This record gives sequence, C-alpha cells and structure tokens, in this order.
Amino acid sequence: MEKYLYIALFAPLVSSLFGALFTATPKKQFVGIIASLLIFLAFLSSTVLLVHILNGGEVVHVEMMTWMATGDLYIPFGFVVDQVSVTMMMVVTLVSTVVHIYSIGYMDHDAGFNRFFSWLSAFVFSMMVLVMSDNFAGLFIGWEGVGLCSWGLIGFWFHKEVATWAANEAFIMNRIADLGMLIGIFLVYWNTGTLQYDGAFAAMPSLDTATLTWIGIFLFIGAMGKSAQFPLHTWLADAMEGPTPVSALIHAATMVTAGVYLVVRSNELYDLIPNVGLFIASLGAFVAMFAASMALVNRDMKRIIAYSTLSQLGYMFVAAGLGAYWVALFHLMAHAFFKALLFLGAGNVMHAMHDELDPFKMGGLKKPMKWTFIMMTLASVALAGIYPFAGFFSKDLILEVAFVENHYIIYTVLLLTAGLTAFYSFRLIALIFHGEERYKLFGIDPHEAYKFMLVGMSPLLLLAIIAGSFKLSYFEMVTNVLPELEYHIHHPVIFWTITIGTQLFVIAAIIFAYKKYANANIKVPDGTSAMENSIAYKVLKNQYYIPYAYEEYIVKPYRELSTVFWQHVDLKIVDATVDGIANIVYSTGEKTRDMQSGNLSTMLRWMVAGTVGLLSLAVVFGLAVRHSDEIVTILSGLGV
Amino acid sequence: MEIGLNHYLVLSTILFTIGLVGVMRRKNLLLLFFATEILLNSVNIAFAAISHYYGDLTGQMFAFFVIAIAASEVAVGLGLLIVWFKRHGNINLDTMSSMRG
Amino acid sequence: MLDHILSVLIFFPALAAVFGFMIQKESIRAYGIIVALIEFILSLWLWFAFDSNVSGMQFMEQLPIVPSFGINYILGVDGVSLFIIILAAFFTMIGIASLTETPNEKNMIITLLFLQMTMIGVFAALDGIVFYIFWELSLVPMLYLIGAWGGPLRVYASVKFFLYTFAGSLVMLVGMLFMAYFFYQATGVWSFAILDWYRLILPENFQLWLFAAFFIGFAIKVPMFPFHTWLPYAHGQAPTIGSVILAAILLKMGTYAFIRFSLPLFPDASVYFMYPVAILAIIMIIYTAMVAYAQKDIKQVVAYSSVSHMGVIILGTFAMNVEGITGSVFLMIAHGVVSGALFLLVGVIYDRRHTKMMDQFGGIAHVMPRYATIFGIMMMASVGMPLTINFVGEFLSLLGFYQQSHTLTILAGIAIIVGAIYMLAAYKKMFFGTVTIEENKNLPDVNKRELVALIPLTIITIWLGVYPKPVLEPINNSVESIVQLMHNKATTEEAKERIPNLLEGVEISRTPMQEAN
Amino acid sequence: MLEPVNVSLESLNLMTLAPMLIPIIGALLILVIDIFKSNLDKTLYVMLSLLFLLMDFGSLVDASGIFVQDGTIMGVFDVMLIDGLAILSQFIIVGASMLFIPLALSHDRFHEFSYPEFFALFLFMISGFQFMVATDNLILVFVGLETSSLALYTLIAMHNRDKSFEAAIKYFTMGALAAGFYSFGAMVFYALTGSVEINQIATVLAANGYADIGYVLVAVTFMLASFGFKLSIVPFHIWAPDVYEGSSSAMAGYMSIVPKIAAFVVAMRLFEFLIHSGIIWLEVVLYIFVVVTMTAANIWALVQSDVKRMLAYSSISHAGFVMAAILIGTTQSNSALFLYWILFSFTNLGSFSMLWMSRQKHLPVHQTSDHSYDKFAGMIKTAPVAAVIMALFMLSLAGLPPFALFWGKLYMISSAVTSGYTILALVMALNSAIAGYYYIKLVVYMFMKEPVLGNDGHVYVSNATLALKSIIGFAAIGTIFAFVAVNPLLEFITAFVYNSGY
Amino acid sequence: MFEAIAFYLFAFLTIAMFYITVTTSQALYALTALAAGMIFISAFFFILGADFLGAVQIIVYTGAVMAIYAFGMMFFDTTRDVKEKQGNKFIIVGLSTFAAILVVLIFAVPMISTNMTAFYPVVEAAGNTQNVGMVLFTKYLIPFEVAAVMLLVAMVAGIVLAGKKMDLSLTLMSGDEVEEMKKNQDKRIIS
Repeated sequence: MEKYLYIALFAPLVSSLFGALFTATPKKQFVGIIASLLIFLAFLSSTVLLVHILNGGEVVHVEMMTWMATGDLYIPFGFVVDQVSVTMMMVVTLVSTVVHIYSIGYMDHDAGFNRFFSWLSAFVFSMMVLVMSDNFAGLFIGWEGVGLCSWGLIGFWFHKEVATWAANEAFIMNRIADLGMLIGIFLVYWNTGTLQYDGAFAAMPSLDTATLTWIGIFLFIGAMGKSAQFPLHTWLADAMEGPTPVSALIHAATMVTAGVYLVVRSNELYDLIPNVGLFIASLGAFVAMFAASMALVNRDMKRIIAYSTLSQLGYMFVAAGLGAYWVALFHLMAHAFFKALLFLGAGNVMHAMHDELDPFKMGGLKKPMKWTFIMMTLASVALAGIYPFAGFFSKDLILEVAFVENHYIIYTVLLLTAGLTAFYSFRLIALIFHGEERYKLFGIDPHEAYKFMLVGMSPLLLLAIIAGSFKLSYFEMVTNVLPELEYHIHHPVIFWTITIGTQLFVIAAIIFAYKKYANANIKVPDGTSAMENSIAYKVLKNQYYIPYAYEEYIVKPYRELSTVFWQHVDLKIVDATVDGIANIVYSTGEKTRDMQSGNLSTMLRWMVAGTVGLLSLAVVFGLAVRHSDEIVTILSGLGV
Repeated sequence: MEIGLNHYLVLSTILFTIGLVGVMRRKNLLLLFFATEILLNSVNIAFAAISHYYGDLTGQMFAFFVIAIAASEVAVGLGLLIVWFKRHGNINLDTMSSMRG
Repeated sequence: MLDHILSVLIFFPALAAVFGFMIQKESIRAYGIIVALIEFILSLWLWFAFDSNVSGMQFMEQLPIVPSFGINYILGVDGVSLFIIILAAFFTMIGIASLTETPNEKNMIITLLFLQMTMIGVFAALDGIVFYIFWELSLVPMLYLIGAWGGPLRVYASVKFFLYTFAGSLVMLVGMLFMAYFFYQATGVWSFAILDWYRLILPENFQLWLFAAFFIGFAIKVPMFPFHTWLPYAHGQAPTIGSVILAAILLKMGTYAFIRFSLPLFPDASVYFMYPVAILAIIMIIYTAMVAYAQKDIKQVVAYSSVSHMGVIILGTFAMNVEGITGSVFLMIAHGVVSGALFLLVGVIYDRRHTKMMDQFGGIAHVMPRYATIFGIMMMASVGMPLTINFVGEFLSLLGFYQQSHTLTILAGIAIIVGAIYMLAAYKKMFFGTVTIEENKNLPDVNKRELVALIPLTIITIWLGVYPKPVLEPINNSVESIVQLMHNKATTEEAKERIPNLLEGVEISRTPMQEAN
Repeated sequence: MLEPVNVSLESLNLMTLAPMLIPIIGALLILVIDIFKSNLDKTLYVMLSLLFLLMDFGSLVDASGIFVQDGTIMGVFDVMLIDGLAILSQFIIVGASMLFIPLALSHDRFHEFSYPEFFALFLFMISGFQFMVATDNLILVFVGLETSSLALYTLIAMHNRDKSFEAAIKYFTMGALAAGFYSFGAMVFYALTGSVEINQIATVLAANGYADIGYVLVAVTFMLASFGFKLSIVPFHIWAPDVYEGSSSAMAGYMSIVPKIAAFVVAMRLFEFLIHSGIIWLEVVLYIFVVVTMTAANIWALVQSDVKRMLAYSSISHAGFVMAAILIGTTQSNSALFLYWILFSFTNLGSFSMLWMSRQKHLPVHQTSDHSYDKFAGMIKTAPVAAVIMALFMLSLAGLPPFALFWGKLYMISSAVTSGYTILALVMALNSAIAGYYYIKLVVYMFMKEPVLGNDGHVYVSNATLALKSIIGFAAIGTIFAFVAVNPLLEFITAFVYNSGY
Repeated sequence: MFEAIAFYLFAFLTIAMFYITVTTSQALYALTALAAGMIFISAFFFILGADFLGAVQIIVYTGAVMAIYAFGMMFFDTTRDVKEKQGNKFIIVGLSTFAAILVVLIFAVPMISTNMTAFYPVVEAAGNTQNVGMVLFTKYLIPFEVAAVMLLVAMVAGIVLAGKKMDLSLTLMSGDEVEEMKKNQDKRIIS
C-alpha cells in the first residue's frame, strides 16, 4: 500500500516540477496533458487506498524521513492514510483531476499556460501533504504550501493590479491565522512533548482544561484563516480575481475546507473542550447567515458563488463544532463536488461572455450553453439541498444535528440560511440562463465550452447527484476514527415535519427567485431603483463595509505608522542620538581649540593657571587635613 | 624678633610670584627672560636659607647648580633671540603666533 | 594537515592575498576565484572530517602568544561554529565569482581574502584575545570595502560602521579583561582561554556587569535595536559584495558571540536579562519590519529585514533551551544564505539599472522571469515558508522561546505577518504590474555569472529546508552540551529551573496558561 | 681644618657611569673632528653617532646583566642609581635614538644636518636624559634635564625656518618656567626633609608621618607642574602642538618619545611613593589629569587639519593614557608603562618617519601646511605600499589588534582593571574609540578619496632614501609582528621593574 | 637683631628691584634693577653664611649674565621703550597674588617636623668655601661634571644659533640652490 501512498503524494509534485521546467517557454499543450495524467494517477492510487480502507484494511502509516530533530523535538515526514485522510485525498485528487483537465481548455489561450499547471499541481501536492501528514508540523507545511500556491494562483495574472493585491491580501490574512496555528502547535509541543497526532491526542486528556482550551482556540484561529471565517473572510471574495479553475479547486473544493479538516482531525481535542466547540458552531452559523446575506445582492457571478462557499463552510463548522465530525466531513465532500461543478460552469459562462461577470448582463444563455445550463442548475439544486441530491443528505443532516443537540437558535439560523442559499443560487441561475438575452446589447456571441471540458466536468455532476447515496458506507468507514454519533430524530412526526418543512421552504425560495429574476423585464441595474438605494442593500453590497473598515482602520494606519517609524523615530531619534553624541564631541573640540591661541603669553598664563589651580586644591586639602577634626565636628553639627 | 626659616621661605615665595608676574606680562622676550632669572634666584635664597638653618650643605649645592643652569639658559635663550631677531627685526612675542588651534 | 586545518583555513587566504599583490591586474579575478574555491573545499573537508557525534571542540590547536599573561592562540570548532565557517568560505567564493566589473578589482579581491581570514578567525578562535583580534580586524577590510566602492555617502557610512563597532567592542574588551582577572583571582593563573572561563562560576552581580559589558559589544555588532542605525547606512552604501558578506557573515559574529560567551559564561545573568533582551529583540522584529515596509529602496528593505530576522535569532538564543539555541544557530546559517542571496539579487538589478528605488521598476517579472522566480523563492524563504531553510530556524527559535514566555513569543510571532507584509509589498512593487518605464522594457535576464552564484544558494535554501538533519544534528549536539553547562553553572534558583537539565531529560513544563495572557 | 677623605675606587662603581659617558665621548670626538677637518659629509657623523649609540646600547646590556646578578647598584657617592627603571628607560632612550639618527640621511638637505654640532648636541642630549633617569638625586635630575632640554631647544631651532624658531622659543620659554617650578618644588622638598634624594625624602617624610602635609602638597604641586610640562599633561601640554608642528617631523617623532620616557621615570620615582603613602589628594589630581589629558587631547586631535599636528595631540593623549600607570602604581601598571612605551616608540617613530619621508621643501598651492590631510588624499592609488604602511601605523596607534600598540593598551587597561580602577579602564577604552576617529580619518583620506590634481605620488617619497625606507620598514615590521615580541618583553620588563621595587 | 634689620632691608630692596624689573617699560631700568636685585640676593647669601655662593652669585650674574644681557640689549636695540600691549591685566595680577597668598598661607606656619638630620653637615671648623669644595668634589662630583657638559652644550648652542651659518637656510632652499652654494664653497676652499 505504501507505494500507492507515495504515488498519490508525489505524482502532483512531479507534475509541478515538470511544469516548472517550461515556465519560461511559450505554451506547451503536453504540459497540461501530462499534468492531468499525473494527477489522475494520484487519484487512482488514492482510490486504491480508499478501497483498501473500505475493506477494513489497517491504516497505512509511513515515516519517510526525519525533518527536524533537536533536543526532545522530533518531527518526521510522516504520512498516514486513515479513514479521514483518505476521504480528503479522494476529494482533492478527484476535483483536481477534473480541474486540471478543465484547465487545459480554459487556459487554452493564456501565455502562462505552463506556469499555471506547475502552480496548480504544486497546490495539489501541498494539499496532499496537508491531509496526509501524521503530525502538526507536516500539516503546517501543507497549510503554508497551499497558502503559497493560492498566492501564486490568485495573482496568476500578475499584470492586473487588483489580482496581485488580492493575492497579497489572501497571503497576509492567512499569515495572521497561521500565527495562531503556530502558537497552537507550540502549545501542543510544550504540553504533550510531541507533535505526532496520535501521541499528542493521547496525552491531551491528562492536561488541564485551560491549556486545552487555549490549544483549541489557537488551532481554530488557524482554521479560521484558511476557511475564511469571520473576521478573516474578506480575502476569499477578492480571491476570485484568480482564474476560475483556481476558484473551483482552491477556493471552493479543497483549500478553504482545510480548516474544517483540521477541526475534524483534532476531534479528540475538541471533544474535551465542548465550550470551544459551541463557539465554533455559533461562529459557523453566524458566518453561514452572514455570507449568504452578502450573496443576495452581489452582482459578480464568482463572488456570489464564493459567498455561498463561505456560508457552506459555516455549515461545516456548525457540524464540527457540535461534535458531528463525520457530518462535517461528509458535507465537505459533497460540497466540494457540487461547488466545484458550479464554479467550472461559471467558468464556461465567463469564457462565453468574454470574462463578463455581471449576471445582469447575461440572461437567456440556456440556448447557446445547454450543457452548462444543465450542470449549473443541477449543482444549484444540490447546493439548495433538494432531495435526492447530495446537498440534501449532507446539509439537512447538519440541520438535524443542530436540532438534536437542542441548539435551536443555530437551527433556525441555518434553516433561514438554507432558504437564502436557495434564493441566491437560483437568482444567479435565473439571471444567467433565463429571461431576455441581454448579452446581445453588448454584442457578445456566446458559445459552449469545449466538449472535453464538459466531459471532464461530468464526474462532478454525477457525484453532485448521487453522493448522498454513499452516506451509509461512508458512515461505516469514518466512524472508525471519528466519534460514532447517530443523529436521528426519533420522533417520526417531528422528523417528517422538519424535513418536509425544510424542503418546502427551500423550494419556495427557489420559486421566488425564479419569479423575481427569470421574467423578461430584467434590466441591467443602473443604481436608480428604490431597492438599490435602500440602506440594507448598500450595506450588503459593500459587504457590511468590512473591507472598507480594514482598509481605513488597519491598512492605512499601518502604512502611516511605518513611515513615522522610519522618518521620525529611526532617523530623527535613534540615529540622531548617535550622530548627536559624535557631534557634541566634535563641536567641543571646535569650540575649545582656541585655548591653543599660539600666543606665548597666553600659553605661559595657562601653565601658571594650572599650577595655581593645583595650589588651591592643595591648600583646600591641606587645611582640610589640618583641621579635619573640626570639620568633622562641624559636619556632625550640620547632621551630615 | 628672630628671623626664622619661614621668613625666608615667604620672601622667596614673594619673589617667585614677582617672577611669575613678569613671565606672564612681559611681551618683550628679553625682559621675559629676566623674569625667569628672578624665578630661579628667588628659589636660591630659600635654598641658602634652608641650608643655613639645617646646617646642611646640600642647599648651597643646589643653589650653585641653579646658578649654573640659569647662566646656560641665558646663553641658549639669547642665541634663539638673536636668530629670531635676525629674521624679524623684533623680539616681541606677539609676532610669533603662526601656529595655533 | 588535519591537526592544523583551522590555521590553514584562517591563514591560507591571507597568505594568498599577500601573494595577490604580485599578480597582474587583469588576472587577479581568476586567482581570487581559485583561492576562494580551494578555501571552500578545505572547509568542506573540515565538515567531512568533523565528527558530529562529539559535542565538544574539535581540531583544537594551541600555541602560546603571551603565556605570561595567559594569551594563547587556541582554535577549535564545534557544531555551532562549523557551519558558519563553511558559510563564510562559501560566500567569499560566490562573492568573488559573481563579482561584476569594478574599478581596481585587484584591491577589492585582496581585501576580500583578508576579510575572509578575519571572519573564519573569529569563528574558530577559542581564546578571548584571539577572538577579539579577529573581531576587530574584520572591521578594517569592511571599512575599505564600503568606503572605497560604496555609494555617495560611503565615507560617512563606513566610518560610522567602524567607530560604532569599535567603540562597542572596546567595552567588550574591558569585560574580557575583567573576566581574565576574575579567573586569575580564582585560580592564580592568567588565562583568556574560553574553555577555561567556562569552568569559572561567578557570583551573580559580577555576572550582571560582565554580561552588560559583553552585551554592548555584541549588540552593536548584531545589530540590536537601538544600536542598529549603522546597518542601513552600511548596507545602503556598500557595494553588493560588501552587503552580501556583511549580512551573511559579519552580523552573525554578534549572535555567535552571544552563544559562545554570554550564555555559557553568565548563565544567571542571561536568565536575569532574558526579558529585557527578549523585549529588545521583539522591538527589533516588529519595529524594523515596519520600517522596512516604509522603505523606497529595495536594498534598504532587505537591510532592515535582516535586522528583523536577527531579532528572531536573538530570541532563539535567549530561549536557553536546546530547541531555541539550535534554532537560532540554524537561523544564522539560514539568514546568511537567504539575505546574502537577496543582496546578490538586488545587486543584479542594480547592475542593470543603477538604481535601487522600487518605483523605478514594476512588471519586471515580464522581462526577467528567471530573475523573478529566484527572487520569489528567496523572498518566500525570507518570509519563512516551510520547506525553505529559514522556516526551520524560525520555527525552532520561536518554539524554543515559547517555553520561556508565551506572551512574548506571540508578539515575536508577529514576525511572520509583518515579514510577509513588507516582502510581498516590495515584490509586488518590483515585479508585478505592467512595465511602465522605458529602460525596463528590455532588461536582460540573469546571466550565467549571476546564476553561478544564485543557483547554489537556491539549492541550499530548498535542500536544507527539506532535509536540515546533516546541519541540525552537529549543532544540536554542541548546543546540548552548552545548555547542560549552563544548567550546571547556574547558581540562582530561577536560572536552575529556566535552563533545562538534559541529563534527566526535560520534564514537560505544565505552566498554567493564565500567564500566557 | 677638614681632614682629607679617602675613597676607594671600588666603592665608586665608576662603571655605572659608562652608559652616560659613551655618548659624551662621542660628542666630544665629533666636535674635535670638526675642529680639525670642517665640512665633512653628514653621513660620517650619522654613522659615528650610530656607532657610539651602539656602544652605549652594549654597555646597557652589560649593565642589565649586572643588575640581573646583584640588583640595584648605587655609584659614585650614591649619586648614580642603576636600577631596573634606569636600565629599561635607557634602553628605550638609546634604542629610539638609534632609530632616529638615520633619519638625518634624508634625500633633501635640511639645515640642521649640515652641522656636525647637531650630532654632538644630539649625543649630549642623550647623555643628559640618561643621567636624568639614572639617579634619584634631584640635583642631578635637574642638571641632566636642563642639559638635554637646552640641547633639544637648539636642535629644534637648527631646522632653521620661522616655524622652527618659533617652536624653539616657545619651548624654551616655557621650559624655563618649568625649570623654575621644578627648583621651587625641589626647594620645598628640601625644606621639608633636608635632603634632595628621593628615597631619603621618602624615608624622612614617612618618619614624620607627613606632618606638614601642606608643605608636601605645595612641593608636589610644583613638581607636578614641571613634570606635567615635560609629559605634556593638560593644561601644561600647551607647548606640545606648536613645538611638534614647528620642528621637523623626525625631531617631532623623537620628542614624542624620548624626553617623555625620561620624565616618566623620574615622575615614577617621585610620585609613586607619595601615592602609596596614601595622599588622596595626589591620587585625585592624577586621576583628573589622566582623564582630562586623554579626553581633551583626543577631542582636539579630532578637529586638526594637519596630520603632524593631529599626531602631536594624539601623542599628548597617549601620554595621558600612560600617566594612568603612575596613578595606578602597581608593578603591572609600571611594566605596562614600559611595554606601552616601547611599542609606542616603534609605531610613532614609524608614522613620523612617514611624514618625514613625504616632506617637501616647497608646498604645492593647494596645501596650507606641510602635511595637511588632503595631501594624503588618494594615496592608495598613487603610492599603494606607502599608503598601506601609513595605514598600518595609524591602525596601530588606534590600538587595533594585533598591531603593536594594542598589546600596550591591553596590558595597561588590564592593570587598571586589576587594581579596581573600573571607571578609568572604561574611560581609557572609550578614549581609544574617540581616537579611532582621527586615525581612521587619515586612512579614509588615503584609501577613499581621489588624489588632488597634479599629485603623482612622488610627493610621498620626495624625501626618501634607503635609510629612511629601511627605518620605516623596520618600524612596520616591528608594528606588525609585535605579538611575537610581547611575551619576552613583558617578562623582561616585569622582572626589572619588580626587582627595582616598583 | 642686626640680622633682622638686614633681612628686612634687603628683602625690601630685592622685592623693589625685581618689582621694577618686571613692571618698568624701560628696558634699561629693568636691566639695572635686575642686576641690583642679584647683588642684594648675594647679600642674603652672605647673611646666611654661604660666602662662596654669594661670590659666585655676584660673579656669575652681575658679571656674566648681566654682561650678556647688556650685549643682547644693544644688539636688539631695546634701549628705547618697549611698548607692550597687555591683554587682561586681571588674570595676571589675580593669578599671581592668589598664588602668593596661597603659598604664603602655607609657609607662614612653621613646620611641625623640625628634627632635621643634616646629611652633609657644615663643618664649623672649616670655612664655607672649603666645606662647599669638599661636598662638591665628593658627593656632587657627577652633577658638577654634568653641569660642565651642560655649559658646553650651552656654549655650542649659543655659537651655532648666533653663528653666521644660520643666515641662509638650507631648509628653505630648493635642491639645486643647495648644490649651487656647495660649489661656491668648494671654490672658496680651493682658492
């Protein structure tokens, strides 16, 4: 089995390096093909591993070599394939294979074709390291690696100012979270003496809760960064500046879910600190709602999907926070499929519309782009969680979890969010594919994407539809490592009412969306309509003014403060002091050098003066000695 | 009123100070050298006095050598003065401050 | 040969430099490269012959200089100094190899060879005075390098560099004399041998004073805030090769000296001053990082960034446990490689455009993709990306210090954020966007000579990031012995419990997290 | 009637006179030769003097051998005192003179060297210094001092240009004043103790328990003044810069070394017992003197624009540095003094000889004084070897290891440390840092500036001859490889100083 | 009694003379005053029984030194008034009076330790000259000889400095000028 593990791990690396060889050269088709093949190879081997695990084979655990070893610290390059990581591996390799194939078409005309594949494979590699590592340090490697790759891919079109800006923003925001993660790791090390999952988690029950809480919090801060949880969420929307396949792979399917994976991975820790879990859940619920609300009014196709991703991540964290780790993981998987599909579809649309992103400028695309239309619609249905699509099984499960755990507030929030989700996804669908063919105004003549791209997307489509059916076998598998909790509402009446109620609610939302946006008289908004001028709309449109606030109250002050430090503190104070001392010495010399007047009389007088000075000292001292006892009495009289 | 050693010491001190005054205020080098002579002579008195009061000859010896020294200083000093005078035609020390600072 | 390999390493370049005077101007470069190459090979041989399981000194040499005053020519290496020596040899080599056309090249190369002697001498010396000799001597070639080949402010910069360091090290000298005197009082013999001093346990108040005296000397060299202001000038004015060697090797003298002198000699004082020093280090990290962000001159950015990184090294040093000190030593090497490479890269662009102002560039990645790639790798390394050489050092240093103080470490950890900020900003300014300025439209990409220098550095950066073991292991052994020594010498209670006792293995400290916040 | 005294020759130890007599004989010989055959070439006289100095040196070696055997010797009615200090200082005096005298063989002809008398006076001067250090009788000290001083004034004046006359006259006049101070001080000591021999004075004062402290202090004051003059201690240093600048570089270099070591020895003899007898006043005053002299002189040296004048101030500050040895007054410090001075004489003679070698008869237009800084601008380009050597001397003066002076500084500061003068040690250290600036300034000019127009490096060797070059080479080698010599020197010196009870 | 009178008289005279010497603007007065002062000083020597010293004083000073000075004055032609513009008078007077007061302050009080042992006692039997001679040629033989050397030095110095050869300075001449001069000298020697 080990060799499959290594193949799964290193095939992407090989692909990346191979691509790197051609970065400087013009586009080479075969680079993309070979890359896709290698990733596919990784996918195959992961499948083998999955089968192995499914058949109850024991966990594959290898230790490649030592990385750092000093003092008592011992960090190997160790990899483990257990039920959790194999799931992630499947998701990652599968989605990335699809995306690779898709990209061959998507990046067809791009000068940086080779570079793109190099980066993309590099990302896959880092992601594999992240999920397969058997210790926190290895996790951190992958963690930073995906951050690096996302930086490179968001800023892929580095001639675009906004793209590079977004890239840096993403990187730095992640860095902030990574600090938390790092601290968490330190805590783990100094308290458990190891960074290996098994060792660390084994030692944890014996630690006092305070420490555990801190560990949990710091680790979760790391998760918040990668999974773009509030308040570190702004980068995700901006990250949409990257090429769409990137958004599909990194900012929908895999990287952003790393946070969830971390929480799931450290379930043994979070089981010990339910409070933190509850916090995570509440934050997740909040983010779900919060992101969905921003998606409602947005006019950027990709950003809408990004926000939906964000809100789905919220769902996952709710599950994870409430201890339903397997549910979280399940939703993660399902979500990966339909969300990636959604993005890729969006990519097709973009291509067709020459990178136009505003759905209001589209409409009626279902004729020219039939397949894309079908795929995106189904994906949205899945996202909305309509039976029997994947979303239903994963998402409604989370609702149930919330309900069963008696967190009714969270439950209601999630329920509402489900409705919003349905609404904005179908708002998008409606605007893009139905109604007037507004794009004609802009003289665009859309065309369907390459066949092989559509074919490549088909597996996702398939999974988006049927993923739910794996539920049981999946449950069997992961509960070997994750806490085995059946979430079932035993009272059938309640069960059916809430299930069906949810379904109805969602469908209602969908219908509403269609009513509102699928009709013929949709115009491109020009900022005149009453709705657009309403406060709520503005607030949502400006993402609650959070990016603005960050810019105003963090970025700007930081820049100014740095300038002050340099111009005033460093040059005017620190350095000036040093030079000041030197200058004082020098100027003293300049001032006193006239003592050497060169006139003989003056010189003689100096000598005599010196002597007289000495004399006076001598006399004072002499008298002091002669009358020492008197002086002593006087002083004592003075009370000295 | 008995004349003690201290009288002589005080006297010599006073003379010495007069010498100092001369050294400090004279601008004419020749007259400045006079002042230096005074310094040495004033000390000589003290030496002689001490040697008298201690009945010890060392003081006289010292005075003797001081005289010799004074004499030879005169020779060198005048030599220098002559050279300077040949070049500049004066022996006013205010004229010699080409080096300063 | 092997018994005297250190002497050979030290004096071979000097001798070669003396012969260099005879050599005709045009041919000097080849000569320099060859000499440096031989030196480097010798240093590699040293590594090869080095027994990494021995924690103590190796290849010791001893020769009396002033026996009646206890001054002897004692040399030796352990894991701590070994790699810095190799690094010095390496950088001199690639420095000379990548040297661009300069006016009177001959003087420069001869100077470089002399500089190499002093650098290796500092790290190989095991006698206080010998150490001091090389320490001071190293100023002179550097003074000349900066002053003769530097920018418009070169004289000011070089003199400032010289005097500042000189003043500091004189205070240190007084400290050394005191140390020797105390040793004399204790044993009745004069000795400046460091290993002798290790055996001396001083009362705490003496330690405090001596620590302060040594500290001034070292802190100025490092340079620690607020003694750092000579560095930007020195870097800003120095020629590429000058800044490369300054950043890569000379700065390490200070941190190395902390490990070689301050910690083992004054364990109690080190513990006593741990917090002040750590706070200074943190100020260095954050403050200089922000200053770096404000810079307009890419070279200044790198210069300030190296101050910031030195802060992490200091922090790791004063973690006073194996993880931290090992990390800081490793980070010395890492920072040497990375900052050296960055300065080389700055030099590359400077040779083409004769400006270092970032607003003069933009979109360079379009015209110089290879350059951009290497720069990117080095930038990421300096930002501390895992699997690059820097990460190992920074991770260990911070990890180590975390045991001593949680809050401070969290503050220090901000390094990874602010570091990313200024580095990415600078990179964005220079490489991203579209080429606007005409001169930049057709800049030639990195040429062979530059690659000769840059490729090896890149390889090292990745290799030691992925597989640091060969370097980490010897360092670790030596550091363990140092820490043990400190623990044994420590007199105060606090020191005893802050410095781990390795013989009975570290007990996992269960410090309640309340003190973390 | 006085009964005749009969003294046995053995009791006189006439050999104690040998070292002083040799140069006197030489001087007389030179005078006689000149009488019989005038205008012989200077080379003859140079070599003659060198010869006699060599003999002198030999006799000193002999004397030191005797000293090693049977310690301190008194001679000729106990006027002569041959102890370790005397021998060491004479070694320095004669050795430095031997280094100096070949400098007369300059390429250009300068006035003084055309006189045979120059060399005669030179030898007389040396003997004067030797008498000065080889006795503890204040009278002989005085006479020796005056002999040498008078000769020195003349030698300076004989350079025969306005500045040198001015220098000589200034030096002379202040010297006369100092002589007055000296005699006054001696008088008071005599009044106190009825003796003019230092060890007698010491014993008597101790016997009286320093009852008349007032008198003692007056005496010490005047002595301090006169020796302060000789040692150029601020504020009695005031003559030094002008005299150095006025006299020829060679002479200036000589003055910075030989007269001072002689004065140091006497000061050591005179003040140490006072310090040890716990006169806090003296300790305080000396402390002030040392610190002020070091610092002030350094600060003034910073602002000089002429290298020779800068060196003048620097040697003042060095003197202050060494004065600390007398303040500390331990065996270590005293031997540090000698060590320092030997190393200093190498370096300083070297650097002054460099100036001497670059002495032009007529100043170029851009140059205001003989050795202005910008004269040396860009020296590395035009005369690299010379520049390197000059830089070497400068760095050595700055106390940069491992060059000569570093070891002196090291040992001196160490002696301060050992006897608990921590602050003093720090002050010394920091002063070396300040001093670093002006030494480096010259290096900066030589290595980092562009040569002034029309300066084709010939300037730096305009006065060069084989003799000068070899002297400089000798000094340079001595400066570089000092670390080899330090240990033997140190052992030798320490033994001598210790055995003569200091 | 007589001694006291003599002391005060001569003290007054010397002080007066020397005061004139340092203050008068007439060089001639100064010279004469100095000479007179010297003689009065020798009077002290006689009072104190140092006859030999007194004699030497008179001979050396009023004989030799004064003669030289007189010669010098003629040479420098300073017989006319020398006008000396003074800088800050206060410094001079202040310093000197201060110094005087200080020292007098100390010297006014007699020494406590008066148990002096004369190391070279005056032999009452012999005259002062013999005594002096005895000490001078035993104990102080060496200083005496050195003093002789010193006088020789002074003489040589005087001759050299005052000599004609100083008139033209080789130092200031350029190299070829020197050569030129040399040739002429040789010619003079030959002819």
